[in-house]
Amino acid sequence: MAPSQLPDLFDPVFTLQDLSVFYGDYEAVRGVNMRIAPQEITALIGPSGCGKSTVLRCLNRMNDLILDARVAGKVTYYTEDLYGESVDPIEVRRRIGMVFQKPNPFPKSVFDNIAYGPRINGQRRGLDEIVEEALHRAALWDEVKDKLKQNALALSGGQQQRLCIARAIAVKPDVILMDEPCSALDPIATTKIEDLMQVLSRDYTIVIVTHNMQQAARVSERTAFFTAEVDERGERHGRLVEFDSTARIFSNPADKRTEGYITGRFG
Amino acid sequence: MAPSQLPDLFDPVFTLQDLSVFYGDYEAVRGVNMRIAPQEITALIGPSGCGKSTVLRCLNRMNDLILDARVAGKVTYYTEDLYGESVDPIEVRRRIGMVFQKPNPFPKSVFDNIAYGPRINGQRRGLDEIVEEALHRAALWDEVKDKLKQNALALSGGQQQRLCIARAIAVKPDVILMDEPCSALDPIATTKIEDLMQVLSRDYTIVIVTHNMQQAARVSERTAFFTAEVDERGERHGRLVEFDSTARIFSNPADKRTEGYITGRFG
Amino acid sequence: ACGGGNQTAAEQEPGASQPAKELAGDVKVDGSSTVAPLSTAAAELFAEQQAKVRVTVGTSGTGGGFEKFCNGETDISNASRPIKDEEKAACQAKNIAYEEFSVANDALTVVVHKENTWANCLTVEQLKKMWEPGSKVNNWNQVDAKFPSEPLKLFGAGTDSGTFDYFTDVINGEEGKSRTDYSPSEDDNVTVQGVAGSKGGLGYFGFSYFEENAGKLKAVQVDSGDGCVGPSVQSAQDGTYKPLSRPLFIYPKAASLKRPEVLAFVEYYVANHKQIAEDAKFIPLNAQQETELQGDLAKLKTQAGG
Amino acid sequence: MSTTGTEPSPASPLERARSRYGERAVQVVLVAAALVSVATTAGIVISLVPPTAEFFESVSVAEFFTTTVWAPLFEPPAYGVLPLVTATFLITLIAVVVAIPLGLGAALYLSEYAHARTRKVFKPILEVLAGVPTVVYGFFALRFVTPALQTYLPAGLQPDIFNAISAGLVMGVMIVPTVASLSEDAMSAVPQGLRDGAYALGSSTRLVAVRVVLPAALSGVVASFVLAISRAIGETMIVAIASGNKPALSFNPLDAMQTMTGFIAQAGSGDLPTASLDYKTIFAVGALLFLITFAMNFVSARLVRKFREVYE
Amino acid sequence: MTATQRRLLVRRRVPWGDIAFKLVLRLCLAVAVAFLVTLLVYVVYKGWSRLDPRLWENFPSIRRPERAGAKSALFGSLWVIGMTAVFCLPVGILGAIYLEEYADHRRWYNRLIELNIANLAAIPSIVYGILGLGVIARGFGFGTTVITASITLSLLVLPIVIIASREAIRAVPGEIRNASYGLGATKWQTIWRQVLPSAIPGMATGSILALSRAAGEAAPLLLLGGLTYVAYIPDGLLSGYTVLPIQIYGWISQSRESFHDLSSAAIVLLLIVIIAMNSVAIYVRNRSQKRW
Ligand SMILES: Nc1ncnc2c1ncn2[C@@H]1O[C@H](COP(=O)(O)OP(=O)(O)OP(=O)(O)O)[C@@H](O)[C@H]1O
Ligand SMILES: Nc1ncnc2c1ncn2[C@@H]1O[C@H](COP(=O)(O)OP(=O)(O)OP(=O)(O)O)[C@@H](O)[C@H]1O
Ligand SMILES: [Mg+2]
Ligand SMILES: [Mg+2]
Ligand SMILES: O=P([O-])([O-])[O-]
Repeated sequence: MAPSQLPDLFDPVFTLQDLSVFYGDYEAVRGVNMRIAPQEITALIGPSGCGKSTVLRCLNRMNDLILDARVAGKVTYYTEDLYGESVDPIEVRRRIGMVFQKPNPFPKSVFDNIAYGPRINGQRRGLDEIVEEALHRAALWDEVKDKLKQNALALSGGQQQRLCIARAIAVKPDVILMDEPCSALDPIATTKIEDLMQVLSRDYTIVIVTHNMQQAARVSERTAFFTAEVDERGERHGRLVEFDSTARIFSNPADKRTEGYITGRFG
Repeated sequence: MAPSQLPDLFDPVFTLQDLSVFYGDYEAVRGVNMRIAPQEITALIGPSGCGKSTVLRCLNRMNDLILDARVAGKVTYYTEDLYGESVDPIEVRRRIGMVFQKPNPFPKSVFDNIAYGPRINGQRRGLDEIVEEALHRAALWDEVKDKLKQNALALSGGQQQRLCIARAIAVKPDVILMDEPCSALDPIATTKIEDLMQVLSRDYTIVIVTHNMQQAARVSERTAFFTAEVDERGERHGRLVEFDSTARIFSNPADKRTEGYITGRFG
Repeated sequence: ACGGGNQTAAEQEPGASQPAKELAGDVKVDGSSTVAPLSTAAAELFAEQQAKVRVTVGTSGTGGGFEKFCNGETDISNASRPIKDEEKAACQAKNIAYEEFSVANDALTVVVHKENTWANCLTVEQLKKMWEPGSKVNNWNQVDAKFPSEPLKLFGAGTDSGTFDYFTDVINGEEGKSRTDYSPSEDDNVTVQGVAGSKGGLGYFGFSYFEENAGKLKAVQVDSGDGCVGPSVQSAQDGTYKPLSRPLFIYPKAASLKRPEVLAFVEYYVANHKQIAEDAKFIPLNAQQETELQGDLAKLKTQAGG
Repeated sequence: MSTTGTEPSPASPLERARSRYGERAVQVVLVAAALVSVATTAGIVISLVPPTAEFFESVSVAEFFTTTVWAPLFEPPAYGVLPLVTATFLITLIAVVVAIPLGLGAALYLSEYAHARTRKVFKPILEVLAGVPTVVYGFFALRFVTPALQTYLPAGLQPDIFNAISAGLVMGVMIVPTVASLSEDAMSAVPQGLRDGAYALGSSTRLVAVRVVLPAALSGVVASFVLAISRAIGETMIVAIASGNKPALSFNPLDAMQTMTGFIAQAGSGDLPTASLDYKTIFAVGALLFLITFAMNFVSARLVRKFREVYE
Repeated sequence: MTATQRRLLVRRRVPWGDIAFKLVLRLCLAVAVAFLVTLLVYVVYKGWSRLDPRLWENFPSIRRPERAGAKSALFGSLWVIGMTAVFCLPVGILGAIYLEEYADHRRWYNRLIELNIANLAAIPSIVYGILGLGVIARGFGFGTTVITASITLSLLVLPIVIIASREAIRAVPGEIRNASYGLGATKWQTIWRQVLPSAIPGMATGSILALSRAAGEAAPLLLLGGLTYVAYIPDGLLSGYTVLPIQIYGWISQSRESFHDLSSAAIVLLLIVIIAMNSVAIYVRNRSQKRW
């Protein structure tokens, strides 16, 4: 794809330049260029296996944890090369939080879940306030304020997912990445999370992967559409097809493939 | 449901009278009445959990293998009570073959897979012919005739599923039950299996469970629509809503719920 | 229970005791661990002539051996002391008749660590001080004020052994009485290792074990009132090594001697006792004992022949 | 169904074609096989209980459990089992002090740090360590470890030739694989999602291992400890060879001592008169050992079950 | 803003704690492996002079250690292990089949059997020796013979065989069973023709490991008359015997140094047998991992 068709309306938080990701010899994602705006929700959509999660994991170097994963091209965070020599991936992940598809609270108390991040950063005091604030922001405080000592696994799925968001917020990140955060949830819980995302996007830059187009349409300002293309040697590679304002993508996409996918004729 | 709305156009192979199935205390399927015609394809459709598989398993007593499953009501096979005292479930299953959702070839050669049924019935000679005939009928002969000694797990998914059908045919059953036989397959393989079903239905009575309405519409002569209803105590039970010719079910269903399901507004 | 290879007895011709003849069958020997090397040596030598006769030698201790023997489980019992009255009674109760052969001599040897420079000769009194029941002696200087301060580590025979019975009898004055806080073992080799590994160690066992390990251990002379005498072939044979020299025995079961392979083994044992004793580093019989043994053997032969 | 005359099929009725006595017979054989394990337990109980009961007719329970001299084979005999019990626990303690850090460290390394390839190499190596016969460990303790300790430890701390410390150290290494392998299983069972969650909050691998994986796997890890401890308690050959057979109420690991298993091996290989009290003593000690390990197993089974419940 | 951002992504301090932690963990593994290596090197070094055909061609001798060998122990071990396999593998595998395929786990007696097997797995081996002594050697009157030793060791490793076999059976997918039943197979036909063939690699792995455990066991045999001078190869179930671990124990307890070298050599022999058995097990396991 040629550089983003979007006019340069923002100081990007992330700039992806010709990003390719390999798992061993397999090039899962090829040549992605995009810019992600601050304090907005950016959605990544596309058929299964097109590399949405892979791209998302590049943004906070979670890919480092996959043994044979390798990144080519450049990812810039504000002005800094995210994969630069002196960059500490642990510091990266502290600044760029992540929420996963399946809620994954630690098998500890609600309080300890939220306090985990501040604690590993050496914070010992003021934890009560941090926990309360994070829970407030995650719209969970009222539901759990009486069960802070209770095991987090006893919460409902939607509550667990909001707990995971609160846990991410508690370390005061700049960015929150979410990989299909609602796909394990029922519709009511999903609505709550979507509302929460809207609220959070006032303060945080949010990037979300979703396979639910309605969700992307509902919550995001910008949408990137990925697909998997088969190259001359028969290998499938994830490609960024189109990246534009969500309104445009869903009403008047530039690319035939996007249109086909949106209208359900493709993928 | 009241006795079938269908006129008695056939000598039924199976007659289900007030069939209920329990798993322990839970009544998964309640009061089903239906008749299944010979040399035809009957499709069972309905939302997930409505008891399609459960009903299908009643027809060859596979339910016997589930520890706490229990059947009430009556299932007649031609004139014989399928659950009668002196009936041998093993004999039943020999007569009424079954093909499962996920292709499940034995980890043996193609030949041994097909020959398994005849062998356990004590047949030692003429296996070559039986295997060849079954593979011909399952439209697989041309593809595997050179790999009869090869491990069946090396076949493609669609080939494996046809192998399973050939394996079922090799014991010369009267009836073939199929539980979502294409849901693990790609569209091309699915088409092949559907064509095969059409051919087989000239000789065999076929009952198929599918969650793919198009498939039911394409292949079956009669369709039974099941749904799960919540009773006064809040428990869900599978019920037969409507059983009619496929054409009628898909064009002009008698029941609102059927119509809702068919048109995608329900379930 | 399993009567040690009776099954093959029937196949043998009666009276076949010539070594020239190929014999087969099992001979079960058990009992004293002191005598075991002697019987094992006999078995090894015998095997060179009769490869098909399978001799097993267990080491249950003299007491344990007699228990099995009188239970009919073994053919020959090794003993480092004569059979006791209650053991005789036990054998009688099971109708087990037997012969007694004295096959070698032993000099119970008291050993100390190689670097022990002070204990060259110990009196029976001093030994008793160390070993009597309730003894609290745990340093050499408590044995004799002239000895240096060195923790005393005692190693000795296990309670089921004839060695233990004999040692406690002659040193502590009553059979079976001993202090209990030492490392006992049915297996005298453990004592060798223990003493060799502890500077203040002291232990006792049969002469052959000392002979085999003379490089690692030092034997102590014993003074029973007539001056210090060390263990040796000479002193054991002439009876000057007192009170710790003793004869060693084997007890073949009369019924087993009807089996040619057992008879052949016993005859071989007796006939070659001198070579066997030397080979196993034991002290051969003295002239008088040897005459007695020849007499016993003659008696046995006439029995077997008749 | 109105007509029966025009029936197209069932050629033969659905009745049993052949009698299947074989199936029945097979089932009987299978049940019998499964019952062998029950018979084993019954056999153990039957072989332990009567002699133990007879033992306690001659020796009071109070003497057995409260007096401190163990000399059952001497004149006069003394039946205070405490020295054996304390020796057993002392040696087990030494073993555990060695095995738990090593085993846990190895498990954490293999589960959180090591590459798949490394794990593939080292797990079998640890299994070899578990497969080495215990006589070999005993030999190594007596012939290598003890002389090494005697040589390299400062004077005053030098162990006797037979001692508890070498036996305990070597036994510790012997049970490392038990701890490592079961703990590693428990750690691998911790869902990857938990690790991802922790990493995404900026944890280092160490923090993930210590704060997330270890607590989540804790009951499995503890179960591995319990199993390792019961193996140490029941281990015989190492102590029989290397710790000396001297029953002494001592807490000094440099001394020789005798454990419960050591006593059984020593007294049992002497083949005592069947009817004697000495013989029954073996069974009394055996029964005590059985009870102790049975209790340990029970605890560990509980822990394992609890650990399973967390993720299932 | 940009400047501070930049600093924030950079490692602020050297993570000594993390580095040290990783080193310590690696050290733990290294210590265990180093111990194993030391042990192997030590026994090979000690036994080197005696690692020659004398070891397996000669019978033991206490007169001439330089001529002594472990022939009777080696063959005794083969006998005892062979008979252990004959006794315990069928029983273990059949018992596992019962528990996995037939037993209704809601029944208390089946749960009792399972609990019982788990408990048996952790009972000290010397207690099995007591069982063998009290019930098999004396109770059944088999005395101290190959059959007593084999039965005792069979019971000792039976839980291992059962547990491993059950896992192997459980790993066979239910679909395979359904397919077989769907074709009109009886239960036993399904088990015999489908489940068992697929479970064999897993069962083999568990069984080999169990037998290698039995091959190294000495403690229970101490109570069963293993410590005896035996200079012949057993010729039947009622024959006397000795086995390698016991022979090693016997030689270790000898005082002459030459016997210690001999015991090291015999240890090497035993380790070769056991490591070979383990390797076969690991090989079978690795080879059969990805079936479905
Ligand atoms: N750890 C991995 N090792 C190897 N290949 C991987 C790995 N993770 C993902 N892949 C491959 O990379 C491609 C992209 O995967 P990715 O998970 O990013 O897709 P996705 O768009 O998130 O799909 P989905 O919607 O199913 O989550 C896929 O072909 C996948 O099989
Ligand atoms: N073995 C079982 N034990 C207990 N409950 C069962 C069992 N099998 C099925 N059920 C329950 O019975 C109900 C009907 O299940 P069934 O599998 O027949 O549904 P289905 O119509 O085939 O659904 P799907 O389309 O998801 O396959 C469900 O509520 C299910 O949870
Ligand atoms: Mg994804
Ligand atoms: Mg279904
Ligand atoms: O083994 P003993 O000779 O001392 O009985």
